[in-house]
Amino acid sequence: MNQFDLTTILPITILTVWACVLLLVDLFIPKTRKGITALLSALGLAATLGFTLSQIGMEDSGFNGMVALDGFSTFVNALLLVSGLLGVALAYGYVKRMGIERGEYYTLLLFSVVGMMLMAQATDLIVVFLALELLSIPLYVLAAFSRPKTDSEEAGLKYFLLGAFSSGFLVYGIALIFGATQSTNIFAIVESASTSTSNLLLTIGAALLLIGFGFKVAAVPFHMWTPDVYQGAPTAVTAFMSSGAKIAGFAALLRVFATAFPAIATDMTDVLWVLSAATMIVGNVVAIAQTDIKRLLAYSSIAHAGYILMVFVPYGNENVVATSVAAGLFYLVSYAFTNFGAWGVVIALEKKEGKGLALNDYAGLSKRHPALAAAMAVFMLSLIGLPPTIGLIGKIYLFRAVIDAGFVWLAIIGVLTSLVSAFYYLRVIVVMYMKDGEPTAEREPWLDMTTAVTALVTVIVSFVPQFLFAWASDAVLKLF
Amino acid sequence: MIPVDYYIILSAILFVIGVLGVLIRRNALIIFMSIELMLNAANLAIVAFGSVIKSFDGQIFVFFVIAVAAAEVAVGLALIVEIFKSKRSIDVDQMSSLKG
Amino acid sequence: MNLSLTLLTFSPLIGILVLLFMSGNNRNTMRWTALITSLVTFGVSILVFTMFNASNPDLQLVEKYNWITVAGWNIQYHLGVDGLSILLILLTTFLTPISILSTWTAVEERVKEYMIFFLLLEIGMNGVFLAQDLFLFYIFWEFTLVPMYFIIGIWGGPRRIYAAIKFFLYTMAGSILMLLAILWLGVNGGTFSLPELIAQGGIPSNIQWWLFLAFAAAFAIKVPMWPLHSWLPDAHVEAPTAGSVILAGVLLKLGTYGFVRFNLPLFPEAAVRAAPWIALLATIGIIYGAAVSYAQADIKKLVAYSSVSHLGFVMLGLFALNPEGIAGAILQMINHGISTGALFLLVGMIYEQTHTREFKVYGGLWKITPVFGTIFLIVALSSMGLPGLNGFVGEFTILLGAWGAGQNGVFYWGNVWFAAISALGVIMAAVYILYMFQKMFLGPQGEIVDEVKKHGHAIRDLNWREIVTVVPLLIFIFWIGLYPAPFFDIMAPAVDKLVAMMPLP
Amino acid sequence: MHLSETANTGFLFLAPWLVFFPVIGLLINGIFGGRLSERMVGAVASLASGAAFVVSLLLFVTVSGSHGEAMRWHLAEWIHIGELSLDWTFRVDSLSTTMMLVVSGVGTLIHIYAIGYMHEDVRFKSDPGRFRRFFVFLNLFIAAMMILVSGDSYLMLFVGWEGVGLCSFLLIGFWYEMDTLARPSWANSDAAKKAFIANRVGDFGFLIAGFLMFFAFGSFQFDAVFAKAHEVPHEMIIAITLFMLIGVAGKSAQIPLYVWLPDAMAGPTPVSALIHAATMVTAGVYLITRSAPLYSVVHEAQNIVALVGAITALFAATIAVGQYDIKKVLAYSTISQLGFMVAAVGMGAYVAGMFHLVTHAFFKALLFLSAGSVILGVERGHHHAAHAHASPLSQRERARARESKGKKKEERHDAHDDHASAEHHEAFDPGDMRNMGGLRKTMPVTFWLYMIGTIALAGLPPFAGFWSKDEILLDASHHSQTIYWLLTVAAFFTAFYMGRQIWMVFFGEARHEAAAHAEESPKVMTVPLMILAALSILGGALNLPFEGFHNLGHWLEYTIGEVEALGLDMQVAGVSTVLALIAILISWLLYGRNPMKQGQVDPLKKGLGPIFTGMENKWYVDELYHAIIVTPFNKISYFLADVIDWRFWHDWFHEKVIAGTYNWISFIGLNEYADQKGIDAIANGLGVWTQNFSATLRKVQNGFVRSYALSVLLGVVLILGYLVLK
Repeated sequence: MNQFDLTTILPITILTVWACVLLLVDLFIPKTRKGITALLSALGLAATLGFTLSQIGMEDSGFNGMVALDGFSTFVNALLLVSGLLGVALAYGYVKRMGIERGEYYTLLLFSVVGMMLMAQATDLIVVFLALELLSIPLYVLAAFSRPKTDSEEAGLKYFLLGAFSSGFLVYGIALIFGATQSTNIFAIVESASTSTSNLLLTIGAALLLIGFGFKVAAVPFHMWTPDVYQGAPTAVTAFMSSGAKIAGFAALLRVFATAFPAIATDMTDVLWVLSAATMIVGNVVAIAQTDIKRLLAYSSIAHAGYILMVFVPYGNENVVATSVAAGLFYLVSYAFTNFGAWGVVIALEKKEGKGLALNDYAGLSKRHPALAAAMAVFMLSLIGLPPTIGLIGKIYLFRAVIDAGFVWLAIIGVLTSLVSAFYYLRVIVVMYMKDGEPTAEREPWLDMTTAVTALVTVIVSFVPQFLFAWASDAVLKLF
Repeated sequence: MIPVDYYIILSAILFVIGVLGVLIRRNALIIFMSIELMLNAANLAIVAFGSVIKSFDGQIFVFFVIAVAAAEVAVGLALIVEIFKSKRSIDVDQMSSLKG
Repeated sequence: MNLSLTLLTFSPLIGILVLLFMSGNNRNTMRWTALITSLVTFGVSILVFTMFNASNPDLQLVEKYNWITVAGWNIQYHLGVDGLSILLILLTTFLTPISILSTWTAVEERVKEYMIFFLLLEIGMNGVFLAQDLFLFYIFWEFTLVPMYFIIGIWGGPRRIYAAIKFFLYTMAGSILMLLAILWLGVNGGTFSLPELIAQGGIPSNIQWWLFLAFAAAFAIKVPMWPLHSWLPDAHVEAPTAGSVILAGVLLKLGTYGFVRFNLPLFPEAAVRAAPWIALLATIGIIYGAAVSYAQADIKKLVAYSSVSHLGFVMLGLFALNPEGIAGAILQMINHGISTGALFLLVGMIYEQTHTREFKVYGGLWKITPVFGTIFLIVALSSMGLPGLNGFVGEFTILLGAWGAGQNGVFYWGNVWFAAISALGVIMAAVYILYMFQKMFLGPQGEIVDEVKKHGHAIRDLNWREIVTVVPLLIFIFWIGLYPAPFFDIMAPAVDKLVAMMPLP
Repeated sequence: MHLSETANTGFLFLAPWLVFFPVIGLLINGIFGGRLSERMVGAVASLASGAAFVVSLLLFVTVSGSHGEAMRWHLAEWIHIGELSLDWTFRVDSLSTTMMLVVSGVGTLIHIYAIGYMHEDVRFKSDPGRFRRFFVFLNLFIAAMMILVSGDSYLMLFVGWEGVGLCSFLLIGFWYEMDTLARPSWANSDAAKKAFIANRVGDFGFLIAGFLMFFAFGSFQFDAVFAKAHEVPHEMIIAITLFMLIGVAGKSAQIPLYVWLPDAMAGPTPVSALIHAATMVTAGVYLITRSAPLYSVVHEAQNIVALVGAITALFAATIAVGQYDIKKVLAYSTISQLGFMVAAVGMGAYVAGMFHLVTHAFFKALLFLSAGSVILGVERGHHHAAHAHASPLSQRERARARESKGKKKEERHDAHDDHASAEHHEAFDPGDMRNMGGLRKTMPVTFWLYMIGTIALAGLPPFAGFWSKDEILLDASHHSQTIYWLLTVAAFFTAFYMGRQIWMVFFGEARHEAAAHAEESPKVMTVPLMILAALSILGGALNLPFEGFHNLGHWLEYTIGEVEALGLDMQVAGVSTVLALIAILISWLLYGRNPMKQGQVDPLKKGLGPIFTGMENKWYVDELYHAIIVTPFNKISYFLADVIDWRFWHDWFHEKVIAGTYNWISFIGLNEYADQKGIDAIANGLGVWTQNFSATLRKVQNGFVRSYALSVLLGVVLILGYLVLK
């Protein structure tokens, strides 16, 4: 271990230390003023974000190739930190309102972010596993944070049991890969894989690995937990979980598969193709029947996982993999902002005792809270993929990559399912704008600000996406 | 010396038993134990593979897994305790209020 | 640096910004703001028109700036106008103030949002007509959906939500396939710039065919071509008056314009191959639309179905692939915009008083509302294609072009039958238009007159605002009917250039 | 323009004013008419039409001065695109000036007549405000008709062609809220619609002819087309001319499209006279004459045209015999006479056709206007009679009420105040000949005018009708015996039904109070009639069948080429005259000797039985068309609209199939099925399959978490299975 090793994980280190300190500091913060903890954690996230951004352009590898610092990780880390910030901002008022304001909330959130960031940097399967658990365990707790509310506890337990179950597969997959390639380092794996002749063990291992990640990103058929957990967990947690865990899961999936398993790409492509298509179809189709906004967004989240999965399909094709991955990264950004915004609106309307979450509770929102309704409309349009939102740009980027790689039918499934998705997203708009009702919404400054910022980003970036495009494509440049 | 395949087969059997345990048992604790079984099956495989290539990597990894599993146990048990407090039951089939 | 087209496209934005910061109570100020904004936009379009050189067949006033040129993208902010689009631009900017004027008293609720959506819609429509980059075009194209969706959904009739969603999903269903085709072109051509892609050409003919279909799917739904018209009656019937006007006047033209602008020059071989099929659908649409119109009990529905028939003519003309047909079709787009727009306006004016669109309660209105009746008659006749009014010029040139195309083998097996059968549409147009006019204005006094009286006010003739709203349309009805030469002159060079690209059999 | 460049253009520059004057007139009346008095409105309209007549005269002078050479005045471009180039060009030659003179001349007279007629008509129907509208439409008609006759291309002709169709629609439906008996009804507007649609059917033929022509000749311009008449394939010209015949049949009311004309009598009488007798309906004849160079090269087409005309002539004449309505008789007579003209031009006897067109315009206008005078007279009598029955008390009351109602009411004719009373209009039809009789005494001027018209129509020498009809018959006798005899028989019927009419209307005793109290019409109406009567008598002088008197023939020669001038054939003339006299004699025997009594059945009915019923019911052609065209069209429309488009396509396909499948899938996709039960079902299936675990797995009913885990496992199995087995 040398100073370079530390540089590679500098932001992670800072955030970890900060989280530990915060855990202690929190003890001295009175119960009624846990907002301070929130502010402190936000401060930590912001500072880390600063360090992360300062690392743009740096390329390094540390701890004997266990972690890497590159454009990709920086990009993902920055996105994760922003997600963390947004998560804190959303939670600030929410936890107070729901009577679950406890300091651990923020600490757990920070630890989870740490896990996610580590995931983006991991180049060794051991670290991947560690990071996965590090991000998951706090989320299990957060999901059950509304205890003694049964829904929340149930969500926590379900998430936990199924999460552990899927990490069982992950670990076993790693074991098989280790057996097949005699290494857990992804660079060593790729070398070993290219020389060996029989890949069955490796293939099975990789498939099991895929299942582990698939669970995290909620790909069909590993998605079953998603709606229940999203519904049961406190909404602020759901918001963070649906973006952060997805980003991290995809980041690891991208790095591991693109780096370690190009040799078995032909086999995996079919699997990924089907996974992606199934995820898009199931997610969107099932979402139609939802009347609970949280479940609706949960299925929407599944569906979007399907879209992102499309970029993995051509991962073995050297010519297009860079574009694909860049497209995936951009889509993650667009999804993160849109998603946080949408959850923000949900939080604004949520009442205690789980009220205010039915779709019909949004009736007449445009009259009572035009700005909130407008923001939600923007998010819905973005999720559909319509101008003038970042969602459209993201989708176009994705589809371009898919078409570029020659998977036209997958693209067709993609666009058709987004047509299906238009139906339920539009229903939200219909209810807000075209039905009468007397909804009440909480207007907390931080919440409003979050919603406003995400809405603005969603719209404005759609006009000037080139900077993000450039960053995303630079980020993946050195990955291969 | 026992060929590595035997270990792998054993670990696979253990793993399947674990999986089936998760699927079949309704007691949260036992499900949890089955998951541990799955992890340990993986550990067995790793150690076996590690011994084949005469590397400590595998054993180190196993330590990590054990540690993580311990952490999971802590969280998991806490969750189960909480559930038990409110439901007076740890039958996972009774935890089905979230659906649809 | 010439920014006139940008100015044209985005000038409604000023009004939107002003409206955004207005308080919710002074509705008249909002209406005036929107009206003035749209008039300013119209002024800008006139300015653009004066800068436009009609004898030049190429794109003019081109603005081309790099927009997204990173990460393998090559997207430009590329606007331009030529003879194919200038008239449609003018139509858009011309109809928008009229539509705004027509909602002066019809929309009393949420005026601010209404006006904002309307101006947004204008931006979208202008953008579609001006964009020369496929990507930019697609963005504007999809964008027009959003405000229209709200306009129908919020201010529409009783089944507005159903209609709005149907409109949205239908249109989107087509356009997403187009998106894939656009991406394919962009990926394989290395650029999204339409002129460059056209210049490159060389798309293998089987791929051309699929791309053509993908584009056609988007446009055909928008047009709407038979049998994809099912959304139209719903949207028209439920939309508020101004929505119907813009929908019929401009939004449907987006589809036909798309065919001219993209399908023909980008995929000439496929276009030639598709010509008989499209002509077949168009012909069916003409006859079917006319027949179905006649059997409607709802005035707006009748007009809506008549659009199916009229746009059948446009499609027939476009795929005649000769100057007469295409120029006639473009002129017919304008005509349909004016005539059908005016019909919807007029229907809206009477609806505002009677709150019903059922034919059976009307009758004998001409006696009570002579001015309204006369104007309605003129508009109806124009829609029917009476020579001397605008509709005839378009329909006649289209039919002539289609006949010529049939004789020259463009329609293959269809020969002149398409034109001949479509000409039957002329008779059928008379049937439904006269039916409409008769049921509303002729015959004994309908029960609605007394019905309205019961509510304390008699049916009145048009007031000055309403007359001011329609008279500009009437002027164009006569102008195009009697002296269409300037209109043809504007489009002729561009049309000739387009026709020259077609590998005709 | 090339023609006019060489010639002295004279007053040619006035050509567009043929159209502009009436348009100015209609604009003045349309926009400011509300503030003008009735007299002013009438004066403006008549002046506008008169100005057009003056222009026609000047153009006539110009054309005469240039020896009949065709001159063209280019006004503006119209449609120039691709190969198509159309202009607004006026063509002034001997044929078009003839038509202009007829149209504007007769038109102006009818305008003047209408001032008087409409003054009363609008009061009988209690809507004085509509006076102005009438003249606006009338001026519009003159304008459209001028475009028709002065157009230099088929397309410009078509503009006028459709324009007059529109005017016809507007004027037939002038009293759109009532039927011919002024009861609230859709009848008049239906008649108007029918006329327009029938015309449109014809226009369809015209359009097709136009397309064929354009691609055969490359132009719509007359000269350009005619120049190539010998180059273009014969079959093509046959097709063009026959499609054109459909147009002619529509406009000139020939079989099979004549059905609209009788209904068109719903319009005010001046309209019937001007549009549906004198001018518009002759447009078809004009069209064929104008297209003479085309028809001349295809004898097959000519024969068909002639045959259509001749059959129409006879067919309509038979129907006219069975009509009771004074205007309906004239309407069928018009169809019949148009048949004569069409037959004539079909045979290539263009001069004869045009000659008959002109004389027919005179005497048929005269007859219609006189009929209008009769109807108004009877109506006046009816009101008079109704008044006489009213009690003196109510009269006084009414007078008081009138005073209080102010000036506007004051203007009304005394007799019409009680118009609204229901019994007043319940059953009385002032146009029904069965209600007339003996009008000779009460309306002497009208009687004599009517007599002149009748004699001219019946074709007795030396009235105008004789000469023109005789010329047609003579041509027919040279051309084809079939056509000759068809026309001769038609001429016989013509004389018969006109005789019947005269006896029924003017002789005998009044069969109704109204007829007994009928009053003569004012001067403003009778004076134009006198002028027309004079023309009906002397019109034959235009083209007498004597050497040196073929004025019209020579005049038209400039345009349509050399036409053989025929002398007077005593045999043909004799036969037709004798037949006409016999017909009148028979009609006297039937109707004159024993005048019909009130409520008496038509004496002819006894003799002819079902044949007369057929005539009376117009041979059931309307019913036939209704059954084979209108009803099926309505049914198909409703079927398409309701069943196919709405219920099948809109509701069933879109709602049930697309949306339904969508919902069904989402329902299946709903956790209830796929996510829970679906997985369970698979789990149960697995349970059966794997006996070892079946017992346990069957107990897995609602183990949700475990279902989810199973789903994960399912994914694992599928993926691994695929990868291993691949």
